[in-house]
Amino acid sequence: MAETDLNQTLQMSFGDEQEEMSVAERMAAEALIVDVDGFEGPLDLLLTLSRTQKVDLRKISILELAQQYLDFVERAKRLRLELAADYLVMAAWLAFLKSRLLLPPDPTEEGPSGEELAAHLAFQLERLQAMRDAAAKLMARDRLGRDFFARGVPENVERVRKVTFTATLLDLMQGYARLRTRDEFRPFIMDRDSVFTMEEALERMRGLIGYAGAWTDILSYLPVGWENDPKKRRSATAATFAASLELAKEGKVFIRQSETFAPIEVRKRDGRDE
Amino acid sequence: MSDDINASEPEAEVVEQVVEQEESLFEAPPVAEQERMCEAILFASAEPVTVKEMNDRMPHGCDAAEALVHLRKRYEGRGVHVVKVGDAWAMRTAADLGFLMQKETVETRKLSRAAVETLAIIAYHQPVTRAEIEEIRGVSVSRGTVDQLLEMEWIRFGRRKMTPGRPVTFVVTQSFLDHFGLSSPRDLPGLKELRAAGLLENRPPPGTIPLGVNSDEDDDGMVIDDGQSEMFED
Amino acid sequence: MSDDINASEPEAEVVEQVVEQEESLFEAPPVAEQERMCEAILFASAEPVTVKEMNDRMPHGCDAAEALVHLRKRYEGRGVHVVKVGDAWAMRTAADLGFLMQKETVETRKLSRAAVETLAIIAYHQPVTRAEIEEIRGVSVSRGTVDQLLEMEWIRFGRRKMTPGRPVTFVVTQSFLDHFGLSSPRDLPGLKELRAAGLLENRPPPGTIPLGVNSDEDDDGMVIDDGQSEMFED
Repeated sequence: MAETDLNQTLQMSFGDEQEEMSVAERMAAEALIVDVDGFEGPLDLLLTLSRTQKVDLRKISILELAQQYLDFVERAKRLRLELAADYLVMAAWLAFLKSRLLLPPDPTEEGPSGEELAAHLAFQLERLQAMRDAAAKLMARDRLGRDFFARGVPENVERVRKVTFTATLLDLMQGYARLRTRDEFRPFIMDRDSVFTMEEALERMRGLIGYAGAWTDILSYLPVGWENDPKKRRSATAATFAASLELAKEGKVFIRQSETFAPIEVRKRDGRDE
Repeated sequence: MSDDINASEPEAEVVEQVVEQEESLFEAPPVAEQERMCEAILFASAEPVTVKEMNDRMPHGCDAAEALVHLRKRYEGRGVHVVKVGDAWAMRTAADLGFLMQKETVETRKLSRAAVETLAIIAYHQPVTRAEIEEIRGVSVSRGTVDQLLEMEWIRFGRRKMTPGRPVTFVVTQSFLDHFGLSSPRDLPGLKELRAAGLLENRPPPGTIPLGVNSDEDDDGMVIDDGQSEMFED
Repeated sequence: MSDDINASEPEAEVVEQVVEQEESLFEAPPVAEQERMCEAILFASAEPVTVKEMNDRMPHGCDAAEALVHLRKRYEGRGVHVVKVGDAWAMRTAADLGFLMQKETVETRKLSRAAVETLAIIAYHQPVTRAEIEEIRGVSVSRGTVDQLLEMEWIRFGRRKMTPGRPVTFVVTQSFLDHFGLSSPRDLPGLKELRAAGLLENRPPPGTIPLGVNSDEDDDGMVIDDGQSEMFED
């Protein structure tokens, strides 16, 4: 612990007060006036303080310990030592614990008793000490690279990657078929599924156009079931448009569009147009 | 220490042989030969090697686990030992001969007290959350401390705790076991005594105790210690 | 196991003791112990170690040279050997176990389109020259593709064609037939069957010859073997 180095600096600023103390007092003070940064938090400080009681951690007097801690904090305050908030929180809590331990239990009061709280604190101290001892035992073990050693020239395991290629008879047949057609082989039916041809559109429109005495959006000629799927809708729209042009060319219909992107409309050409 | 191997061997062998009869045209090499193979594999590697990896590298039908039993015995009392490191095996020089080795080894960064304590807490309480570590140490754990241990590959993230917030846990690694010459976390010094004394329990504090840790997190993590006991029970 | 050592121990010890009385306050460790030391040093050293270096590192009165004789004998026939490297000594894995230092991973990949097409042409038209393959595919055939198929042992060189330049031909192999489950190249489905299977049922691009008719092959200027044309007449 970094107690010693900071002791001196602390003591210099501590001057006057020390002069008033007896030697014994001063010794005690020196033991406690330490660099707060040297502690790993309030629990660590409590553990250090508990050592002065020189008893089994299970038999420690929490009351006495609380008083020691409070004295320490008091002293640090006199030294105008900046204490971290958690040290002060612990001080407040210990003051509360002290009062609980000293006063007869108030039956109306909720929450754990002073004894329970003290027991838990004792447990925490014991556990922290146990972990420190365990850490020390761990670090004292024979260690790799210090006491025992691994192979000095490890041999690398060479990774041999073997790639095997494979193909199926179907791959072979498809490959050959592709060559014989000079075109990418694609299943036929899938392709035609969402294609609406102009011939089909023409046939459909010829049947319906007789009823189109008024201007009608060509989109109303899309076959049933082709309006929703975007692929089908595109194909049917294109085919219907092409069929409309064809009908216009044949002189069967008039076709118009009021502006760009406006609906394209057709109307039957009839007697009144002659 | 090798009970776990012996225990599972008989069945393993039966399975192996059945598979073999179907799959392999060649008989597995004799056990003495398998032992040589394990010896060469372990000898050549600075890192521990798992039984599975050995089996993968050895010819079909070999049983590295069995060969290891023989190999280990052969190296008993020698200048080099066959040691178990977690699920894996390694060859290491005998610790009593450390004085012979040139101390040219790179001086490892000295671990801070905080790092050493954090490491011990993780080893003994694993899987453990950051909040639990803080509860035990009574002080918040700095990022740097955990990062250093992660970087040294002595700890790694374990599975998340099934508590509110699902906090991550830390566990020790194979490198940790290797470094400290432990064949399993169960071999940690004093583990049994600590457990018997109840010092590895996560005892919830009566009411709220302000031990420098954000207590809300504590409540989450604290309740459970199944994971920890699981880890060490066999 | 340690008989060889014990045998030579008594004399060694006598010699040792004489030297010692003059030079050392401590007795040299027994030979068996010296052997352990050599073992550990050789195992852990990154470089081969000379006898002098070993003696310098071992306690006073040790004789590394003698210990090495025993150590070397101990490792005879093992998976690891003690070998002399120049003036120095080292431990090495046995040469016959070198295969263990490799980890083979087998990856299966699909044959490239170019390779499949080339293979298909060879299978359907064999024996076929490279020029003919290129004619059918409409692109030049890379050396790599043919080499790959040769290496896979799916094709081999056939007899030379009795045409100007006497070009080599390619034919498929028995391995090819085995892989594709064919008893002869004639088992390959003909064009009619391909069409029946829906594989050729594509709209013919404008200007191409109708499919499934083998007249186009003749038009191509292909030199067609009897065997091959037979294949498509059914």
